[in-house]
Amino acid sequence: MSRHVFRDIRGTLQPFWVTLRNLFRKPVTVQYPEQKQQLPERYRARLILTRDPDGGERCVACHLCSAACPVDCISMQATEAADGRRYAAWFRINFTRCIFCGLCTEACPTKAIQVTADFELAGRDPLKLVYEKVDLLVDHCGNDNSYNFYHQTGIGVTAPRGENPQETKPMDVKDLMP
Amino acid sequence: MADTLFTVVLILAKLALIFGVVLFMAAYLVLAERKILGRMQLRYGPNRVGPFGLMQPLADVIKLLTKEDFLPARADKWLFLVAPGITAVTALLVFAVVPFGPTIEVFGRTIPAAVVDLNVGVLYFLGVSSMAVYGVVLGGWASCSKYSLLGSVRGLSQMVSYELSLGLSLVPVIMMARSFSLHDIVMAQASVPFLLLNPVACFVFLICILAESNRIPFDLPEAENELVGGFHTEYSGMRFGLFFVGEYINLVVLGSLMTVFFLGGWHGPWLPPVVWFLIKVLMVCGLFIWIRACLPRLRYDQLMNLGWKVLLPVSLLNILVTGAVLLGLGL
Amino acid sequence: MKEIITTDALLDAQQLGDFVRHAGEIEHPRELIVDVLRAIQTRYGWVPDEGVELTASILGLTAIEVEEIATFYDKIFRRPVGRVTMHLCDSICCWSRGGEEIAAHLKKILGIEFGQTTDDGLFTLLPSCCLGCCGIAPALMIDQQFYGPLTVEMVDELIATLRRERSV
Amino acid sequence: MVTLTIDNQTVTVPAGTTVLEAAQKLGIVVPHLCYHKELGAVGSCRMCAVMIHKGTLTGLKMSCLIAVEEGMVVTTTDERSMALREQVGEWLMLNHPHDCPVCDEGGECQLQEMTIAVGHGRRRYTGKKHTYPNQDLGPFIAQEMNRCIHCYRCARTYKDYCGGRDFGVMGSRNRVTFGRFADGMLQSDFSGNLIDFCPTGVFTDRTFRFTSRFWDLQEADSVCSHCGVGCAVIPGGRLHQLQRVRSGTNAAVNGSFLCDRGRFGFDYGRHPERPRRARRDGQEVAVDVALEALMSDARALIDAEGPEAVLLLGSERASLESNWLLQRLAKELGCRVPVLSPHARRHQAAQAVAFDLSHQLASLADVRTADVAVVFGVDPLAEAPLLALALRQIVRQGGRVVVCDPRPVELPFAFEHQPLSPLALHELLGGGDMDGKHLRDLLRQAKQPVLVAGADLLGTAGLRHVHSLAQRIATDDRACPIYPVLAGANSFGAALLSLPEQDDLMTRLEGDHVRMMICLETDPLVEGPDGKPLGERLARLEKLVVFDYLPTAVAARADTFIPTCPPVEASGTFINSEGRLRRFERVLAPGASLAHKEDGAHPPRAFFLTQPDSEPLPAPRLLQRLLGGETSLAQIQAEMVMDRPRLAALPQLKAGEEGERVAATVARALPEEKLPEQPAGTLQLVVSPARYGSDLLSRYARQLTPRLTTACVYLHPEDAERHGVQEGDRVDLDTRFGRFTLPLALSETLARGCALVENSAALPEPIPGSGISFCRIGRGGANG
Repeated sequence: MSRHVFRDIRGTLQPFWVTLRNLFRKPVTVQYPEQKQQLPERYRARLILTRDPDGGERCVACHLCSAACPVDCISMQATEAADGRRYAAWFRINFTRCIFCGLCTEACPTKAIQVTADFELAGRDPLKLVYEKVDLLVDHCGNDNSYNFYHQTGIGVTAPRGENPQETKPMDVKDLMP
Repeated sequence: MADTLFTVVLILAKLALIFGVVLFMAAYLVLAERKILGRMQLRYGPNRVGPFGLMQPLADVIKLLTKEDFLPARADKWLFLVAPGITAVTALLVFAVVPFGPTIEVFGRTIPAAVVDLNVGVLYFLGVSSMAVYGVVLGGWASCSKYSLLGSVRGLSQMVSYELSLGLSLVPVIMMARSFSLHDIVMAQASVPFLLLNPVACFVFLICILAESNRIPFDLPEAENELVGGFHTEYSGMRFGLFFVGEYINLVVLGSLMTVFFLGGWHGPWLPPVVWFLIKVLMVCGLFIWIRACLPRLRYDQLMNLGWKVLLPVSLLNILVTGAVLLGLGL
Repeated sequence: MKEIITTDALLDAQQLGDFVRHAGEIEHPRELIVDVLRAIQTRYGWVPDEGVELTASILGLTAIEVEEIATFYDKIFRRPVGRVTMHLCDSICCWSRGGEEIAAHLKKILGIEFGQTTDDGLFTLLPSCCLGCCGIAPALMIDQQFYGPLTVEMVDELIATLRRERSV
Repeated sequence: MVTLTIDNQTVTVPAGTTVLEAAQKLGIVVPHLCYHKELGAVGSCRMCAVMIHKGTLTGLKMSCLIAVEEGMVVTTTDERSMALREQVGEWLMLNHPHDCPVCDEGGECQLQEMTIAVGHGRRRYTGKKHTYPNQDLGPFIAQEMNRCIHCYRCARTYKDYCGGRDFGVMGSRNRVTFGRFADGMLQSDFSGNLIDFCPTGVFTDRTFRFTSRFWDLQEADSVCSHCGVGCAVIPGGRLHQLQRVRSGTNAAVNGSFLCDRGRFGFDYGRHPERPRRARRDGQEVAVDVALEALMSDARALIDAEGPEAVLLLGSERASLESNWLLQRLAKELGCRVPVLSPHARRHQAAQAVAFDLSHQLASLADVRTADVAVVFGVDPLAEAPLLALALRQIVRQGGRVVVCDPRPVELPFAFEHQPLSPLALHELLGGGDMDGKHLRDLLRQAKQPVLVAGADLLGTAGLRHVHSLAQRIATDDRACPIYPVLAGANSFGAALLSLPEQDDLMTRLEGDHVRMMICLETDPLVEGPDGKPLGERLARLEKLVVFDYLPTAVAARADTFIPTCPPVEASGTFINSEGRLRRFERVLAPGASLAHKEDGAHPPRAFFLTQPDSEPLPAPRLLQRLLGGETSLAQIQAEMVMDRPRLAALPQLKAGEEGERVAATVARALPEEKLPEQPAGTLQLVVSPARYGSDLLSRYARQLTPRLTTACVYLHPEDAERHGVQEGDRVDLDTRFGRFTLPLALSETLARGCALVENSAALPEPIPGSGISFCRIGRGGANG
């Protein structure tokens, strides 16, 4: 015990010196609304719905983001377009609940839902933070401008059946070839 | 008749003055604490309300007043409502005996610069300040919440642990001043403050009032990160505000007592006595804030150990030594 | 506009009567499916959808029950073919004895790939797994008649003969 | 029993069990795709490989094909079998489009599960994927052939088990395709089972297309209420909307199968005109206000006019609890006991089943395992579709099925049809002529004979004849149980609760004693045979109170209407035809649907403390409020058991389980029916329920519209010739239900001397099960 007495006394007194010294230093605080901070590149904040390189909505309303969401802030309804494309009739994210964990973006098989660095989501009316599809949908591909889900799966939506890369022409059972 | 009336008016006036000054000080101590802590942690602290955040206390009061006054479903209603008041009122009551300046002559009367100059002021202080823990205990118990109850139990045993040393640390002061009157104690320090004459008693007293004020490193009854606020977990709005303001009034009061007992009260060169008094009080308060910025919270058993195994023997020994010295000096 | 195919174009009255009668006599009319389809193929050249439906109605089956058989066998044609359908064996014996050269040569002189029909509608070239004629490998089957062992010259000669005989 | 070791655990199973099933019993998951417990094993997917260390055959084997042996030692997690399974999983996924995000099967896909179970996670094959064209298989089933893994389960389900003949396997090699000869609606009445049985997303529910994910659905075990079979179903819904029904499993009743009527006909509860608010004299009122008013009205009338003044009418659609509480209400009010069905004859026949036949009831599982079934007076596909499926299994196992019925019965298997007119059928059962003798021999030689009796056509007398026939056939070592076919989901239950003194509806309404009538979840105008006279009588009532969840004709005429909940929105109990208590649990709370599939029509942003349109309450709850004091369903059931000891199993009943049979009891005295004399120049009228749109629920299920048929009258060609009418003519049919002008259709397999009409939405007046009656037929328009 005696070995530590001086160390302990020093340990008790040292903070007084540190805090006293800090008292006369310049604070590191960024005065937020007047000064803005440079955010890290991969900052996770407000979610968006991106589009395919060809302009179509990427979201196929597969419900995987809402399943992955730990706070249940995403809800949607899938529907079918005339060409068989599955898309969201409505898509809602409740940003009053969202904790910006980014699990939805990891779950998204079509890279539709992506995060942005826009964190300024405070407001007095909670309903204004309930975003509908029209508020979420953007006009760009986000951070991947090459991926197109419908080109990877042969269900014949953006291209006729069997016309996508990595697909053969549809089988014809009546074909002459054995 | 006129005499009595005059006394009453005088007391009321002093009460009003002290009320005003103490509450004002408590309010701005909160701000000062937040600013100082902020700067010590390389932050600004509140700076949005008014110039340099000076209107922050007002904003806090408005916020607390307009918040919902929440009563837990199974709380003991009356005790729950009364408890915060006990804390705030007892803290204020102590101030009744604190002399903040020398006696003054008004209309040919000698008026003590305290609400009353009790000849048993020390006992009064010890008695009333012990009452403050009732606020903590009753508030925590009446909330009917686990956290609150744990907080109040801690508060109670904490009081038992340090109250003894607190009283004993004052015995040398009384012995040296030969009076229980705070006025006399200050007068006894006209030349040399007791801090220098008996630093051990002063140190014990400082530790005890830290505990008394429920502040870091002895804020076990609150312990936000273990007990979620402890005894005041269930309080909201102005009732929480009363607990809060009580704590800071306590700070001012204890600072004043520290000044009175050990720092020589209003005595000092050049400046008027009241200013000296204020400066000393604020310095003590500043020390409290500084300590808060520097020390971690003690563990519960450490507090008990300190109270019973260190402070108590030390203060007893100190009494013995002081008595011996006084006897030896033949004073 | 889809051409309407009459029953008469698929089977003659005699065959039709025989099949209907025979189907009534046997316990499992299913066993006649291949016979009826082959009869249709012989008369019409290949089996159109109407042929499948006709077979089904003769045998008291549903169209899909006939279609299951019709699409299973590669010697029953569910697509139009040329007048001469050549099945070139592509199994191991024929391959090891030069089947690939024969195939390349046939493709070259006919100007078609496997599965295609010449523009004049005469030849259809199809691969076939083992024709069971390893003794005459590489082998070719035309109208249930086998040719082999083939050489490039034989092929030229055969095609020339067929062109002469089967041209309309 | 055989004991073997699987993965160091020993298990004892009956001989003949496969290793896969034994492993399942231990809770060990052996991945499999082509095996299904209803369809058995074919060993084509090669996924269920396990290592057999000790046994006749050792090495890597397909666990679905190997029968257990005593002392067998099997491991499922050894390196070789795991490696093989992973490779097989990878092969199966070579051509899979990986389009799970847009596939409705996603989340409840066996292929997904099994791919993960075998540990295949990363696609290594870089070659091109095969694609296939799709077919339009009609409004119920969507096809996406690219997802196919060629396990043949669809063909085994549709063709082999269900006997559908318009679906098959085409092509060979890597072209194998499953589908129809040409686009078009699948014709089988069991086509929906493709959805449940396809282990991947080739066949998905088109009515449920892109609606919800499996994990978002609120599901509960329920009972189908379209007919008396009482199949286990699992309805699922989201956003306050019932969105689909899939088949539950009940080994004693439906196995894992469901007919299309039950599967796709669930949307009656979300009919746009479904009444959801209480109404009194044309004004919307709060439910409690309406209940209070109705109670005081009833009390006042009974005080003034005696116990006859108020008539309570229960139903075969309402749960056991509802009907029983209705009887309690009668006691409370001091009026006469309720009539529990608007269809007197049907109700009596059901009583004959519930009392006389109660010792000898067969379950559908008994039918499936029988070797001879003789069906009297049932058209299974119309009256009890799952019965047809059960009968098919007899034929598949080499047994025989004989159907004695006037209708041109079609069944998905080969059977012997004896087209007997209703009178001839009664005669056969009563006296027993040559045909009867032949049948008796067949039944006597059978190892496990079973009789099927249609309550609608046979009536009480016919059922009693079938009963005595069964008793004559049965010997000490083999029983001859009877499977009765009742019409309503709870016909048996209503009959069981019925009291001998209750009388029938029209008798009670004779005279002018009845001033007020309370109908519980029934429309006596179309569910009973006396529509027209009853309608006139109802108009003379002072008060007509209707509790229902359908926009029925009688609900429109009610002075006081109180909304109730369909079975998916309530919990309760039905007793199915075979006397089996079946519990159903609430799936959804009632309320306005929030589901919108139109662009931008998102759910409301405003927040409500109570769900709009959630006023309807389950009928038992409403009746309890009338009785004063709500208790739990369990409490009601406990009281019911005290009252009716036959229901002893009621409190232990759990939804999703097989269900318990009610206790047998002694026969009840029922009025004897006399066979009427046939007037000269008439035909016997046969009224059959249409396959779709006959039961009231399917009539309000708009999804079934594509399956509805047009009304026509069927005659045997000989009878048509005799009456000088031809196929397609519009003929006049003069019946006890009124005069109808309908197109004529001819049927060779219809019994001679009969005219057949189908009760359906298009022709709701003739009611099946109304006894033998006669009709005259004439050329349409001849009389102007």
